[in-house]
Amino acid sequence: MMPLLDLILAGTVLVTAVLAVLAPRRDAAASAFLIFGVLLALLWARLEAPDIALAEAALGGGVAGALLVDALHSRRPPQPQAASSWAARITGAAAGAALLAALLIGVRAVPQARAPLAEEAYARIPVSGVEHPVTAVLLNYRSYDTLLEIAVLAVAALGAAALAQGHRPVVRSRPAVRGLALVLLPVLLLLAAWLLVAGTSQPGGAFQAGALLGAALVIAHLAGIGLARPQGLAGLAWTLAGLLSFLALAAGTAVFGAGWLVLDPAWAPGAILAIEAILAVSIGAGLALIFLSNSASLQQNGPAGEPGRAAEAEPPAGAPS
Amino acid sequence: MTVSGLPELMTVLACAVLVIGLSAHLLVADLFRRIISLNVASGGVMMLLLVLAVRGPGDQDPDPVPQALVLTGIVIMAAVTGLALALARRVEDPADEDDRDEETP
Amino acid sequence: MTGTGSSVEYSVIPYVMLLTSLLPGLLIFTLREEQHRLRIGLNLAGALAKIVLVVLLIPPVVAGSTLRASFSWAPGLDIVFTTDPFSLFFVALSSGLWLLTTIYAIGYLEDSPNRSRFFGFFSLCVTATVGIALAGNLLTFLIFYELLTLATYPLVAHRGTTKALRGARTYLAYTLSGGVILLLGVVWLTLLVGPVEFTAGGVDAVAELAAERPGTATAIGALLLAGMGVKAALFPLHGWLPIAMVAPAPVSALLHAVAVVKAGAFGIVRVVHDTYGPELSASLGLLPALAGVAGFTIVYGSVRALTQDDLKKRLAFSTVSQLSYVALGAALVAPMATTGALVHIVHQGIMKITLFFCAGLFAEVLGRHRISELDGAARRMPLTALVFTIAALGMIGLPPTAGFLSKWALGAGALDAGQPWVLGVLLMSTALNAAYFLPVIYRIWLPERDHAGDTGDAAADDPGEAIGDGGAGATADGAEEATGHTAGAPDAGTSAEGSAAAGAPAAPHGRTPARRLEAPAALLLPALVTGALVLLLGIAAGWDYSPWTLARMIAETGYGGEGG
Amino acid sequence: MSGLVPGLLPGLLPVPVFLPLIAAALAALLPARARAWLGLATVACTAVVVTAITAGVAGLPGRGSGEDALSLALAGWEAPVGIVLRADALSAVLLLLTSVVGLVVSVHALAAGRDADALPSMSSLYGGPAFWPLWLALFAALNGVYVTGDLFNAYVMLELLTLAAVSLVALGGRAGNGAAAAALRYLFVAVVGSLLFLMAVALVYAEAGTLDLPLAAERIGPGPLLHVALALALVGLAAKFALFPLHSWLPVAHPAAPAAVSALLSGLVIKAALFLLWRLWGILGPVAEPVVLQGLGLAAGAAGSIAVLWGSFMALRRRRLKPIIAYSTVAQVGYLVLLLPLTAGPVGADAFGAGEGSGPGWTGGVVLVLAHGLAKAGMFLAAGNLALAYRGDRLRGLGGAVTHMPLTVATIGLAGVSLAGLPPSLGFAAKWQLLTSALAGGQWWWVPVLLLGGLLTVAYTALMVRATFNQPGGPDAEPPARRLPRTLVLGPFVLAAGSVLLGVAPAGLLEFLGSGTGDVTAGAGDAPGAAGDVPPSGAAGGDGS
Repeated sequence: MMPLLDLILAGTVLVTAVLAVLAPRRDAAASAFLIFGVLLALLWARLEAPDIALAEAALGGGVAGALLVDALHSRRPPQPQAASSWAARITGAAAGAALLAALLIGVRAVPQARAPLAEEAYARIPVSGVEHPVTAVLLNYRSYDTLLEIAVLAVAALGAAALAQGHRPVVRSRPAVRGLALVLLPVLLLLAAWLLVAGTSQPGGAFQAGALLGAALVIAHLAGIGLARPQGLAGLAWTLAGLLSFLALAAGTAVFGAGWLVLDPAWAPGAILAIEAILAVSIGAGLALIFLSNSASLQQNGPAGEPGRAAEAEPPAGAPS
Repeated sequence: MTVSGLPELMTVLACAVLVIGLSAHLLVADLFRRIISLNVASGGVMMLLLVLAVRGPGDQDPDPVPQALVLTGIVIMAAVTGLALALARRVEDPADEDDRDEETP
Repeated sequence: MTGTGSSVEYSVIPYVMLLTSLLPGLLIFTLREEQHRLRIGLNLAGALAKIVLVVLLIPPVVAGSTLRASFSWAPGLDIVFTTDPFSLFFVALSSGLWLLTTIYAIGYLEDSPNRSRFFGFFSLCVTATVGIALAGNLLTFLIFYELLTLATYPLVAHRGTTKALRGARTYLAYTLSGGVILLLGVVWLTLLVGPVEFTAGGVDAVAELAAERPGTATAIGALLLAGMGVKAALFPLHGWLPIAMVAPAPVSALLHAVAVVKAGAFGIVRVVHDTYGPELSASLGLLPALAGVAGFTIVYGSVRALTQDDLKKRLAFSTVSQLSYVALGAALVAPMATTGALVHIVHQGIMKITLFFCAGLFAEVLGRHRISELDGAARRMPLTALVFTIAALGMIGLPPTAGFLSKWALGAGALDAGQPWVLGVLLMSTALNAAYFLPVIYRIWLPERDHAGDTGDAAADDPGEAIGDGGAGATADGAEEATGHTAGAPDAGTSAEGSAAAGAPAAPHGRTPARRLEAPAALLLPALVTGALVLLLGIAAGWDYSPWTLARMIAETGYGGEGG
Repeated sequence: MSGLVPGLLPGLLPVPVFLPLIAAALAALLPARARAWLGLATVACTAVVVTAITAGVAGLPGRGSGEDALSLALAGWEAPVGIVLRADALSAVLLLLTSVVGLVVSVHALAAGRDADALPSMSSLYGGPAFWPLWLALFAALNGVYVTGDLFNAYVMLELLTLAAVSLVALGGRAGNGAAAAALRYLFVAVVGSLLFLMAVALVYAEAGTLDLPLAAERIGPGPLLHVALALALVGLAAKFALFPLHSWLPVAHPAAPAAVSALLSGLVIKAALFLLWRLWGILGPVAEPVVLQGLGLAAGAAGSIAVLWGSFMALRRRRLKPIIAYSTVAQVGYLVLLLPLTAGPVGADAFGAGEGSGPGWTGGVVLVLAHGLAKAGMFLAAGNLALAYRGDRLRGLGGAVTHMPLTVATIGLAGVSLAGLPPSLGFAAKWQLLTSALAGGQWWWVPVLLLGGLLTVAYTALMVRATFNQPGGPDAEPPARRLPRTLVLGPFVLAAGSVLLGVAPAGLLEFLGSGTGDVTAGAGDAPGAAGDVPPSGAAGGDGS
C-alpha cells in the first residue's frame, strides 16, 4: 500500500515539475508550480520532515502566489519565444543527460546508514535550550548559518528596495480580496504565533512563523490594507531588526559570555525564543518587502526622474551637441 | 516506519527534478519561467537532503541536520526568487526602455 | 676571477647606482610641465652622480675586487647585483652616453609637450640598463631586461602619432615575445640547476647539466640566445629596429647605443661566456649557429641599409649589421674575438650615437631627413658634418678610429678560432659599409642644390614623418600632420621633429642665425664629444682604463681556466 | 605574540564577518552621507582586525607541526556538531586582499559620493547611497568565505555574496534596463552554480556525515560519490567564477555595474568561488583517485587554457574600456584554474603529490590572485574615471587622456603589466612560480598558454593605453570633459602600483604562503630543482676551475 502511494506521489511530483517548467504560458506555469509546491510539502511530510513541510507550504505558497500575481498582472503576453536553436537544445539536453548520469552514479553510492552526526545532535539537545532537534540545529549548533541566512534575506530586501527606488507603490484595493483578507489575516497571525512558540518543542519555529507572517503581509497589501508599506524606513527597520538582534546576541556572547554565539543552557531557552520571535517578524517583513517592493512598479510606474533615480535624472550629458 | 525502497526512489526523483529544473532553466528564454525552473531545481536538491535524513533502519528519528539545512536553503531560495522577480520586472518594465543607450551617437 | 687580489664584498653601492637614475626618474614624473629647471637639474645630477660612481669604481674593480648586493626574491632565489669588470664596462658605457643623450634630449625637446613623461621614462630606461649591467644572475637580468622594454615603449610612442604608435606596437610585440622566450629559458634553467650566477668561463652546474642532458641544455641555451637575439636585432628578429625609428632622435640614440640593442648584445655575451662558457656553448652547437646567424645578419643589414633613403632608417639597418659583430665575436672561441665583441659594444655605441645625434641635428636644424636632401649640409653645419664623417668612417672601420680596432680584433680572433670565413664576412661588410656611408658623406660635403622644399612650401613637399616605407599612406600621414600644423596650432603636441618638419623654412631664420653656433649648443656639444671619442678611443687604446684594455682583461678572464 | 595566539586571536575570526554585517544593517537605515563614513570606518577597522589575524597566522608553528591555521568553534560546538572557522595563510592573504581593495574602493565611493551632490553623474561611479549597505554585506560575505571551514556555511556565504553582488550590479542602472538584465543573468548563473555546489555538499554529507571540511576528508573515501561531488563543485563554482564556457555572464555583468562595483566584482568576488574550489581540491582532492582528480584537473585546465585565449581574443576585439577589462577577467580566470592540473601532479604519477613543484604552483596561483585582485580593481576604477571624464568609455573618445589624466592612464598601464606577468610585478612572481610548477611536473603543455596569455594581455593593455594618446591630425589634446578630484585618481593608482611593486620582493609573501597551504603540498617543499642539490645562491660557479 505504502509503496504504491509513494510511487504515485513521486510520479505526480515529477509530472508537475515537468508541467511547471514546460508550460508555455506564465500563469499556467505558476499554477503548476503552486501544485508542485503543495506536492512537495506532502512529500516532505512523508519524509518525516514536518518542519519543512510547514515551511514549504507557507513559503512555497507565498512565492508561488507572488509568481502567480506577477503572471496575472504581467503586461506582456508571454514573450514571443526566441525558439532556441536545435544546437542549443541538443547541447542542453546532452548537458542535462550528463548531469543526470553523474548524479545517479553519485547517489547510488550513498550509504544507507544514517549519519553519525544525528546521534551527536540528539545527544546535545538537553543543553541546547530547546527540545526540538531541528530548532536546536538552527538556533544553537549552527546558529551562525541561521544568522547569515537572515542576512541573505536582508540583502535581498535591500537589493529589491534599491531597485524599487523611484517607483511609487500603488495600492489597489479590491473589495473581494479585502473581505477575504480580513478573515484570513487574524487566522494567519494566530497560526504564526503558535508556530513560533511551538517551535521549541515541536515542528515549527521562526521560519514557518515568519513565512506565514510574510504571506499575511502580502495578502494584506494586495487587499489594500497598509499594514506595512514595502517602501520606507519602517519596513526596512523591521526587516533588519532580526539581523541586528542576532548580531547583538553574537557580540554579547563574545564580550560578556563564553564566546561567539555560545548559549549558556541556563538562559538559552529564553534567548532562543526571543531571537526566534524577532526573526519571525523580520522574516515576515523581509519577505513582504522583497515580494511587494516592485509589484508597485509593475502596476504603475512612477514618472521617470524621481529623486531616487538620480542617475537617470541627470540630463544625458553625453548627448552629442 | 520508513519503508525500504523509499530512499532509493526518492534519490532518483531528486536527481530527476534537479535536472529537469536546470535543463529547463538553460533552454527557456522567458525570464519568468526561468525563475520557476530554478525553484523546481532547488526542490530536487532539497529532496536529496531530506532523503539523507531518513536513511537507515526505520525505528530511529530522522537526522535533524539535513532538515535544518533544507529549512535554511528554502529561505535562501525564497530570497533569491524575490530578487530575481524584482529584477525581471525591472527588465520587462516598458517605462525604462526609453532612457537607455545614452552613448549611441 | 683570476686576479690575485680578487675578493667579493657586500655593498650597497649597486643599489645606489640604480637609485641615481631611478630616483630622478620617479621625481621627474611628478613634475609639472613648466618646471624645466628642476627637471634638467634632476636629470643632470643623476647622470653625473652615476658617472662619478663609475669612475670611482673602475680602479678597484680592475684590481679584482667585486661588490655584491643581494636580497631574497623567492624562496631559494635571490636578486643579485655584482660589479664585475664586465658589468662596470657596460655601466660605464651607458652612464656616459646617458649624460650626453640627456643633454642632447634637453635641447632637442625644448618647448615640446609631455617632457616630464619623456624624461621620466628616459631615466627609467637607464635604470633598467644599469640593472641589466649589474645583474648577477639570470633572474635579475631578466627582470631588468623586461623593465627596459616597458620603459622604452612610451618613449617610442612618445609623439602619439599613428606612425609612432604603430612603431611602438611593433617594438613591443617583438621585444616582449623575445622576453617571453627568455623567461621560459631562465625558468627552465633555474628549475634544473638552481639560480645561476654569472661566472666568467661558465657555471659548473650548467656544465653538469649539459653532461647529463645535452639536448635540454642546448634547447635552453637556444631559448636564452633567441630571447637576447630580439633586442640584439639578429636576423630574423630585427624587424622592430627600423620601424622604431619613428621615435625622437634622442630615443633612437637610446635604442641604438645606450640601452636596448646593447642589452641584447650584452646578454648574448653573458649567456655564452658567463653562463655556459665558450667551450661548452661551442660543443653544444650553440656557437656555430650563433656565428652563422650573426654573419648573415651582418651582410643582410648592410645590404638593406644600402637601399634606404631615409637617413635614420639607413642608420637603423646599419645598427642591425653592426650589432651582429658583437654576437659574432661572442660566438668565436678565442679571447681576441671576445675582446673584439666586448670593445665593439662600446665602440659601436659611441659611433652610432654620434651618427644619430648628427641625423637629429640635420633634421632639427635643416629639416632634412632624407639622404637625397642632404646636399650642402656641410656648408651650413660644418662641425656636425665633420663629426658625422668621422663616425661614419669609424663605422666603415678605417684607422685610427675606434671602429678599426674592433674589426681588427674580430678578424684576428676569427683566425685564432680557426674560422677564416669570418674574415670574408668582415671584408664584405666593410665594403658594404663603405657603400652605404660614403655616398652620405659625399652628399653632405657636396655644394647645395636648389631645394624647392627648403624654401618654398615645405609643408607640402617635405613629408617629415615619412620615415617608413615612403609609400602613399605614409606620405599622406605626413601631409596630414603637416597641414595640421600649418592650420595654426603652434604648440601642437605631436613632436618636436614634426614641427621642425613643418617649420623647416622658418628654422634657418628662427634657430640658427640667432646664435653663433651652427646649432643649439645642447644638441651640438654631445655630438662633438662623442665624435671626439670615436677618434680618441681608437688612438688611446693602450691606456690602462681604455675600453680596449678592459675588454681584453674581461675576455681573457673567461678563458683563464682553460689556459687561454 | 605566540602567547596571545591561543587565547585571543582565534576569537577575532568572526569579526570580519560580523562587523561589516552590523554596519550594513545600520547603514541601510542611515542617511547617505553617514553611510559612507560608517562604511569606510568599518572597512578600516576590519582591515586592522584582518591584519591581526594575518599576524596570528604568521605566528603559528606552521606546516610541519600540523598547526597551520587559527580555528574557532562557533557557538561552543566543535565539528561535526558546530561550525568551525579556520584561517590559514591562504585565508589570511585573501582576507588582506579583500580589505585592501575594499578600503580603496570605499575611499573611492566616499569621494565620489561627496561630489555627487554637485555633480550627479558622480554617483555613476559607485551606484549611489544604496551601494554602502550592499557593499558592506558583500565584504562580510567575502571574509566569511575565506574563514569558513564548513561546507554548508560556505554555501550560505556564497549566496550572501551572490545576492549582494547582483544587487550591486543592478545599481548601474544608468543605461536603461541594461544593468538589471545583466544582474539577472548573473543571478541565474550564480544560483545554478550554488545549487550544483549544494548538491555536492549533500553528497559529501551523505558519505562523511559531517559538513566540516577537514573532518569530511578523514571520513570520506575514494569512490564515485566523492568524484561526482568534486565534479559538481567544479562545475558549480566554475559558473560562479566564469570559467569558459560558463563565462558569458561576466562580460555582460561586470561592465554594466558602476565602476566601483566592477572593481569589486572582478577584483574580489570571483576569487571567493575560486578559493572554495581550491579549498575543496586541496582538502578533499588528495582523498580522491588520482586518475579522476587529474582528469578533472585536466578538463579544468583545458577550459582555462581556452579561457585565456578566448578571453584575450575577445578583449582585443572590444572597443570600450570596461568590456575589454571584463574579458580580461575571463582570460585571467583561465590562469587561475590552471592551478588545478598543476597541483594534481604529473599525469601518470603513482600518487597524488608526487609531482615536484606543486608547492610553487600553489603559491604561484595565490600570488596571481593577489596580483589580479589589485590590478584589476585598479584598472576598473581607472576605467570608470576615464569614462566619467570623457563621457563614455569608448576607445575612440579617449584621445588626449594620456596628457590630461596621466596618472589614470598609468594606472591602466601598470595594472596591465602586472596582469601580463611582466617583471617586476607581482604577476611576474606568480607566473614564475606557475611556469616552474608546470615544467617541474612535466606538464609542458600549459607553458605556451601561460606565455601566450601574457603577450595577449599586453596587447589589449596596449590597445587601451594607445587610445589615450593624442589623435594625429586632430586637435592637440582634448581636455577631459570633467576634472576629477585627486582622491579618485590616486586610489586606483595605488592599487595598480601596489600590484607591481609587491613583485619587487615577494619572498616574504611566498614563504608565508609556502608555510600555510600545506594541506596538499606537504613534502613538496620549496626546492624547485629536479637536480636536488641546488647550490645556495652566491655559491654557484666559483674560481676554482
